[in-house]
Amino acid sequence: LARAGRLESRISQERARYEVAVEQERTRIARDMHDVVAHSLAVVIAQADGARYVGASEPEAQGKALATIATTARTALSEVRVLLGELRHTAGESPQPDLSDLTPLVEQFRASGMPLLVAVHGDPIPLGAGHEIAAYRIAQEALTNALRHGAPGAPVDLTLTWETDALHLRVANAVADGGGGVGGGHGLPGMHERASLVGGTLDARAAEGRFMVDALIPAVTRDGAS
Amino acid sequence: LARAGRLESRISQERARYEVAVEQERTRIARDMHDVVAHSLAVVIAQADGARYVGASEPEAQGKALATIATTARTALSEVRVLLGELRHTAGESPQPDLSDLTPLVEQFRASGMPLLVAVHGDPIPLGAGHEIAAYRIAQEALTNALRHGAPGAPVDLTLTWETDALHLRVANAVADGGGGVGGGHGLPGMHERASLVGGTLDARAAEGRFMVDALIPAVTRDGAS
Amino acid sequence: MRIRVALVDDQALFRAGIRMLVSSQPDLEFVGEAADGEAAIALAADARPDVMLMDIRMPGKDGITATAEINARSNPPRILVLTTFDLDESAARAIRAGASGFVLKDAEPEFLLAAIRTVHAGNAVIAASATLRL
Ligand SMILES: Nc1ncnc2c1ncn2[C@@H]1O[C@H](COP(=O)(O)OP(=O)(O)OP(=O)(O)O)[C@@H](O)[C@H]1O
Ligand SMILES: Nc1ncnc2c1ncn2[C@@H]1O[C@H](COP(=O)(O)OP(=O)(O)OP(=O)(O)O)[C@@H](O)[C@H]1O
Ligand SMILES: [K+]
Ligand SMILES: [Mg+2]
Ligand SMILES: [Mg+2]
Ligand SMILES: [Mg+2]
Repeated sequence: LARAGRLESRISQERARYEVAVEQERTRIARDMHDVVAHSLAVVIAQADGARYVGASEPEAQGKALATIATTARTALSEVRVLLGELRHTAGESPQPDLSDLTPLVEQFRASGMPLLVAVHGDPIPLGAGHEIAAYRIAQEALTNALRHGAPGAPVDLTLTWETDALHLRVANAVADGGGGVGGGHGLPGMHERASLVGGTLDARAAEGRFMVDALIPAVTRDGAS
Repeated sequence: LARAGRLESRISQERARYEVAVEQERTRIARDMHDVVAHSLAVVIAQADGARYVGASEPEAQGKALATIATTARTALSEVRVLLGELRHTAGESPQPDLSDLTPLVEQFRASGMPLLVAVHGDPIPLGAGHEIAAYRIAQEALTNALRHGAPGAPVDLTLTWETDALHLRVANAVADGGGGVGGGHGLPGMHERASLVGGTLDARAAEGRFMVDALIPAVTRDGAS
Repeated sequence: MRIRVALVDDQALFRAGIRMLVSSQPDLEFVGEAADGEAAIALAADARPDVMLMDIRMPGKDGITATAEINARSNPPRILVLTTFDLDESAARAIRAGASGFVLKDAEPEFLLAAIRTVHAGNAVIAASATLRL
């Protein structure tokens, strides 16, 4: 009976933890949505007003502003599509993503217009739930970065290579003109953290006009944590 | 003991219903967000591309497109502000809104740039929880409609009149040029449904350039449901 | 004498839009821009603007910290804070840091231009577009 009680309290702890995780995820999505939409619309507004006010006296400025506006709005639309997909996703049944969620994720990115090429090598092995979440989140952030910072329209490669005791995940894309710095954001540090929390490694670098993220996620060992 | 069992099952039913309601609300917000953002960005893109292609040969067309773009982006940003406020709201503790939530709602609409005038007449009476939710949601949808379909920048009136046994809620606004139809959407049918589910009435009409929504929400009677 | 205006924001494309808007006005002169708080402090000293438009959220030193540091020096410019959303809280912090007012990033262009002229004349516009339009 004491055992049943403990079981129940573990279940309710689990559920509470899951609910907190879902809430955090939603808050993150709301924040991201705010950032994407507010920033892009602020740019669109400033460019439209600015070009309108410099007026017909500078027709070239108007053409340039219109081009900037179109690009900004297109990028925002792609990002919002991905975020809304995530919001629907967290609204669904599935508590935390696992690797099977990579398929809809890939579809979301493709639907947003990204030419995403996927290759899988080797024989899949079980990784453990926590490790699968880490792999999924790393893929998600790396692809989001490729969408945001990659050369628009250029193909992006997602490669999954199953080793005997680990998953090697690679995302590679061409860098947008003027891009390729690696400082500043939360994405890369977050990916590093997720990888090392499950005993894996993450390497991200720009070289020869390409950006490459390599994550190695080990399978959970018999004596390791989930 | 049987009574305790029934109580527990009622509580868990309540909770399940609440969770479903919150989920539906989130799904609605995600859909609204998509509609607002996707539609506005699509307009922005089309206007920018269109004006770019008619080229500097028609500087007037470019100026007009830039003005449309600025207005579209401003309106989208206002609507997104309201929606993100709601998303944060449903992510918070408060299970369902009640009338005390009208104050932050009013502030959200004002922050979005709507000149919203609020008047309260009579002495507040308790309505019952279900009735308060209905009143809040009706106010929210009516104000959203005023933001979307009302004449931009014109004042919007929200009037709460407390009768001895009911709350009379009115939202009135000037109709935007060319607006004033009442067909098509989900908003008006939803408001009707909410009002009649709690034994109230809803009347929405356009007349003399104004749009007016009148909801009568009765207080819960001793023998009525909550 | 034209009013010397400088702009601080981490988004280059936003800056480009505002630069066009300000430059279009005969009584305003656009004297420089910066992309973060640290650069803003140098810009205030070097370009000697009369009015500085200041974004809040930027990588590195944010706009509120920069506002406080610029105001601690001699002959600071008037600072007008630009915000996107979180109106109340950041507005209060900006005013405490010595800003003369704040304006929403999506305020009508005439409102932003009027705000620049108003703070330059010495009147604080402690209002966003939303509240002033009421
Ligand atoms: N796939 C990529 N292609 C090109 N550049 C990239 C790529 N991924 C990252 N970068 C560069 O590295 C920087 C840091 O990435 P990071 O994900 O940490 O931050 P971010 O994407 O700018 O912002 P966020 O915190 O929202 O993720 C980016 O700003 C960009 O310059
Ligand atoms: N406050 C208002 N001012 C002017 N016209 C309005 C107002 N409210 C509603 N309308 C008109 O009535 C129509 C139906 O409103 P309804 O809320 O049902 O749908 P909607 O707002 O178009 O879409 P949604 O389903 O997202 O609410 C609107 O499209 C508009 O033409
Ligand atoms: K000028
Ligand atoms: Mg990133
Ligand atoms: Mg509606
Ligand atoms: Mg910023």
